[in-house]
Amino acid sequence: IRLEDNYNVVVIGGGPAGYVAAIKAAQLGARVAIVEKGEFGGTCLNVGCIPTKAYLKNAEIIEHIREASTRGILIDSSQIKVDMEKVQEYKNGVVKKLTSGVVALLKSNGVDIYQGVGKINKNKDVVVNDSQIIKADKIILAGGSKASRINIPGIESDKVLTSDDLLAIKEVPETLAVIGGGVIGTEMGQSFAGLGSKVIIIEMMDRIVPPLDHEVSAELTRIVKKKGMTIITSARITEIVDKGDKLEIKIDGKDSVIADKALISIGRVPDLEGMGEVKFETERGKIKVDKYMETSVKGIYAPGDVNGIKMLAHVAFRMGEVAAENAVKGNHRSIKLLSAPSVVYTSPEVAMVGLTEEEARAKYDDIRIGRFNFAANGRALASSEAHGFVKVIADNRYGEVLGVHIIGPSAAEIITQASLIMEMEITVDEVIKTIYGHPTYSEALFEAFADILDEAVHIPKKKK
Amino acid sequence: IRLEDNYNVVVIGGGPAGYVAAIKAAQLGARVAIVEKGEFGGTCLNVGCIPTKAYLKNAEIIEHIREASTRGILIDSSQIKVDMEKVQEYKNGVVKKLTSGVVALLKSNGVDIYQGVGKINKNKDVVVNDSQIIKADKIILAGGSKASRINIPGIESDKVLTSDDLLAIKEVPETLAVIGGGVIGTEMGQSFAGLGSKVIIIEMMDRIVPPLDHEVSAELTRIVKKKGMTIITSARITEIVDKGDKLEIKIDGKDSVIADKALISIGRVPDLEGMGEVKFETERGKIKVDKYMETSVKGIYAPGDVNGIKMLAHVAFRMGEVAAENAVKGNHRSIKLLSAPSVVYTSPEVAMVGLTEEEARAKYDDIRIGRFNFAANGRALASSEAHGFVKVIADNRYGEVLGVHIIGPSAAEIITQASLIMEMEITVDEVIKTIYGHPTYSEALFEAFADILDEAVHIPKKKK
Amino acid sequence: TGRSDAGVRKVLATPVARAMAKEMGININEVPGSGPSGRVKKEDILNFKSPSAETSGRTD
Ligand SMILES: Cc1cc2nc3c(=O)[nH]c(=O)nc-3n(C[C@H](O)[C@H](O)[C@H](O)COP(=O)(O)OP(=O)(O)OC[C@H]3O[C@@H](n4cnc5c(N)ncnc54)[C@H](O)[C@@H]3O)c2cc1C
Ligand SMILES: Cc1cc2nc3c(=O)[nH]c(=O)nc-3n(C[C@H](O)[C@H](O)[C@H](O)COP(=O)(O)OP(=O)(O)OC[C@H]3O[C@@H](n4cnc5c(N)ncnc54)[C@H](O)[C@@H]3O)c2cc1C
Repeated sequence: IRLEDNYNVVVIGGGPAGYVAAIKAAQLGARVAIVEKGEFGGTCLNVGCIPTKAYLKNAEIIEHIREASTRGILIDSSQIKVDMEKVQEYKNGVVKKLTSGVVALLKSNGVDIYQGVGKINKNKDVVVNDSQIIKADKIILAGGSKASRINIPGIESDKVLTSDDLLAIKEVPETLAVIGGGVIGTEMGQSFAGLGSKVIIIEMMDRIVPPLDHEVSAELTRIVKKKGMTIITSARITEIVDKGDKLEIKIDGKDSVIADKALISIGRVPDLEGMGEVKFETERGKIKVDKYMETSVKGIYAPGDVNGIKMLAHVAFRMGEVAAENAVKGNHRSIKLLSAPSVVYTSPEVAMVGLTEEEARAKYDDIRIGRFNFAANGRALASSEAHGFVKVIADNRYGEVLGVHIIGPSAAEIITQASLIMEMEITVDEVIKTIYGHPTYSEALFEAFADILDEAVHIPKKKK
Repeated sequence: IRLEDNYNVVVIGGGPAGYVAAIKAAQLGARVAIVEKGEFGGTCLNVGCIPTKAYLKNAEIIEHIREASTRGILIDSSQIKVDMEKVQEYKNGVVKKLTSGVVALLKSNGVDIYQGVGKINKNKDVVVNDSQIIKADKIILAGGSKASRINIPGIESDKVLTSDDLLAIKEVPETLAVIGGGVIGTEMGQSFAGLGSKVIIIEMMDRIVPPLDHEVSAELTRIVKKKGMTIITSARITEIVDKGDKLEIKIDGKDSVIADKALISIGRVPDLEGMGEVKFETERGKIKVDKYMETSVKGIYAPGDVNGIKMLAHVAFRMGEVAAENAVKGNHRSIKLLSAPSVVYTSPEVAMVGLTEEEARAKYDDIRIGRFNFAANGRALASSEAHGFVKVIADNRYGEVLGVHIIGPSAAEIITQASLIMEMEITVDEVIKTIYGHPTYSEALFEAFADILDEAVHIPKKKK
Repeated sequence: TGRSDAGVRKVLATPVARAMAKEMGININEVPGSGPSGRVKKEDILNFKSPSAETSGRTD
């Protein structure tokens, strides 16, 4: 083992949390190194956010093609064929562009790159591939997460895939069972349904994507079913039997599901390999951090999926930024996650920020709800996307916005505006001072805000 | 002529300005009537915003189909046929839904509806179809606008169409000349290019959509040309010759353009029929109004296209609202148009709010510009839409946002957020406290803001 | 019972208004706000500033 170099900050892990932390620390003047054992960009760029969105876009395009004739666009033969090799190739091209972009950003900011497994030793140095030692004033451990497996008999079958595996598949399975109807399961289910699979989602809870507002989850279920996916809720899987050509998935008290492949999407667990010889306080496998992103070991920070607080890329971005600022300039900046949205990139998209109605009712005694349906939105109608709604929850006392829930066209984009409104503490009456362009999907947000004050023009007068 | 009834407010014109004014006045407790000579919803719903967006969506879908193979989606025969009757039918269905929605909204708010031409007489009553008189405490004249014709020899040929005519056409012209490359001309040009026409835009100025920021107009030109449209700028048309089967459009000092049809899209003029016997101060055919939307004649307000200030539907909405509030409660609310965006619904979309770079440089001595290219945006790459950019202009002294310019995916939606930021006077440093969902197109806005402060993570470090 | 911190209550103001007030040496608490819920806006700062600035700047 040889001593390689000294740094102000060494980052372990080159995913969203890690690469942002490294760049931010460098921008603040620190000497920085980053260690990555796989591909830069982490889960998100390589086998997460980006590849799934490329697949979902394909599903969306196929849907457009199938529905085009209702709009007068006739295609000689609508026998759409999917060339999965080509789909892969396109997706890989996008991933490559972005990951090499990350490497270029790191280099342009003067960050030293170490390729290999990084582990922290007893002296709080970072050891790369058990062979190089790099010394650091501060360490940022951003090891991220990996798919979790559960203890179902038969789960070891090679027909049971993680999202990583499914994203590498070269053939569209005829039937795909999705075990776990969370965000990842629902998104992957929909993309493969679009690509031609018959998809069955099996969810333990009583509804898909359980953290969503009840109404939104119900609407999503309705739409997804209408598109031909099967959803089985409140389902406890007892055994998976590999029958050679097919899988039989046995469910307690319900009919078995027969499928060619199964996706296991029941959650993700932190990758703790980087911990090495250091003992951190953890909680159910997640590294505990304070609001500065510092672990129980002074001088070591742990932003991103590794702390399990909210496993999202944009949360990892912000945590990485906060960790870097505190590592370089001393603990001063707290993480604030109020404005962090959650998005499901189904078609229609689903997005939320803040509290659900149930949560808001529990916390505030006087809330008001504004709502607008995309069925009355001009752009949605013109675009054959007139389904779903916007729901805004506000505190009646101060007009504070508590939560925004959207299912419908452009939800992922509109929610960023809701995040801004909440982060800036803009009240309901102030939002509607803005002039929203016409026709936009975003007008539905405007109308939902106006509805809270009973001032919406495009909602029929309510009977008192 | 018989006296029909007495009202607090009578509105002439049922377009965006008029129907919103009527509903708002009713919401404020007034007794309201509205007079419409054509279809409710006005230009916008019947022959403007909505039908054009339905057509543009078709063009977008066709583009997706044509490019699908690059993503691995193979279509047996990509011989796309457009059934223009069916296209019409779909569009008309959307229009019908929205216009009957407007009528339902008016009724639900208790607004009395008069169908016919409304004119103001000397006593400041409204006369409908020269036969019914309705008395009003206040009148809101929202007659809107119609396409203008210019004095070019030959323009009276029936092959020269207004946007109204072109939207009713049952056959896609092989070649379409677009006279006037403003917003309407460029949008209609692109939709017909998508539907299969060869399109030639002829613009008098040195660039298309001249009010846009220079850079944006240049990028739009580049993309539009790449898609196969021809653009002729700095072109003065001297004569249009109807040759029986074709039109020859003669241009001063340039080659003639030969086309099957021509769209004349050189601007719109107020429809002043409702003025009747009352004399308003006007300026070049536009009714002059003060900031309360009141005309030179006390008690008569004129919101929307009829005053020619900014001929956009969302501006008409707000003007209608302001006029109604002032008519009912006395002049107290001023119109504020700072946050009103302008959008071109091409593909990619173009949107702006506030000042262009040139205007900002003229007004402020220390501005900063932030920029982010969609080529580095994950969602744009995953969606094959990685073109265009976001440009933010801010005053360096206070961090005030002066203008936002976007060309790229979802620009129309993202700009509503920029409008909110400007309306709420949120400074650059505050915007970037918000956590933007990943992956979203809106992240490009976030990065452009961060770029102003040299804090963008996803932009390579700049050489000093 | 009256609130003891009433005097130091943070005034509602837009970020631009705050930045301007700070630079111009204006006590933002004294500026009447024209925005919703009395929020102080840029325009209010400019209106507040200009009368005194004009009188002090003028010599005739
Ligand atoms: C299928 C799927 C879809 C998703 N879609 C979205 C989405 O649309 N939006 C969203 O916000 N989030 C999404 N996520 C979640 C998102 O990917 C994660 O929240 C995000 O990647 C977390 O970033 P991170 O940097 O903490 O960890 P990771 O991205 O997991 O990165 C950790 C990196 O550290 C490296 N590493 C780990 N240990 C070591 C070590 N000891 N030495 C060296 N290197 C090490 C790993 O190789 C990896 O590159 C998705 C996830 C999945 C699985
Ligand atoms: C092709 C095209 C595309 C457009 N796209 C967009 C867009 O995407 N976004 C956007 O913001 N704007 C767009 N516009 C502009 C938008 O349509 C107008 O700004 C908007 O319609 C103005 O509303 P208004 O109520 O003032 O007038 P209008 O919509 O013109 O409505 C006026 C109404 O008054 C009626 N009327 C007039 N005189 C009388 C009378 N004497 N008695 C009774 N009734 C009368 C008319 O029949 C009409 O229904 C577009 C315009 C065109 C032509």
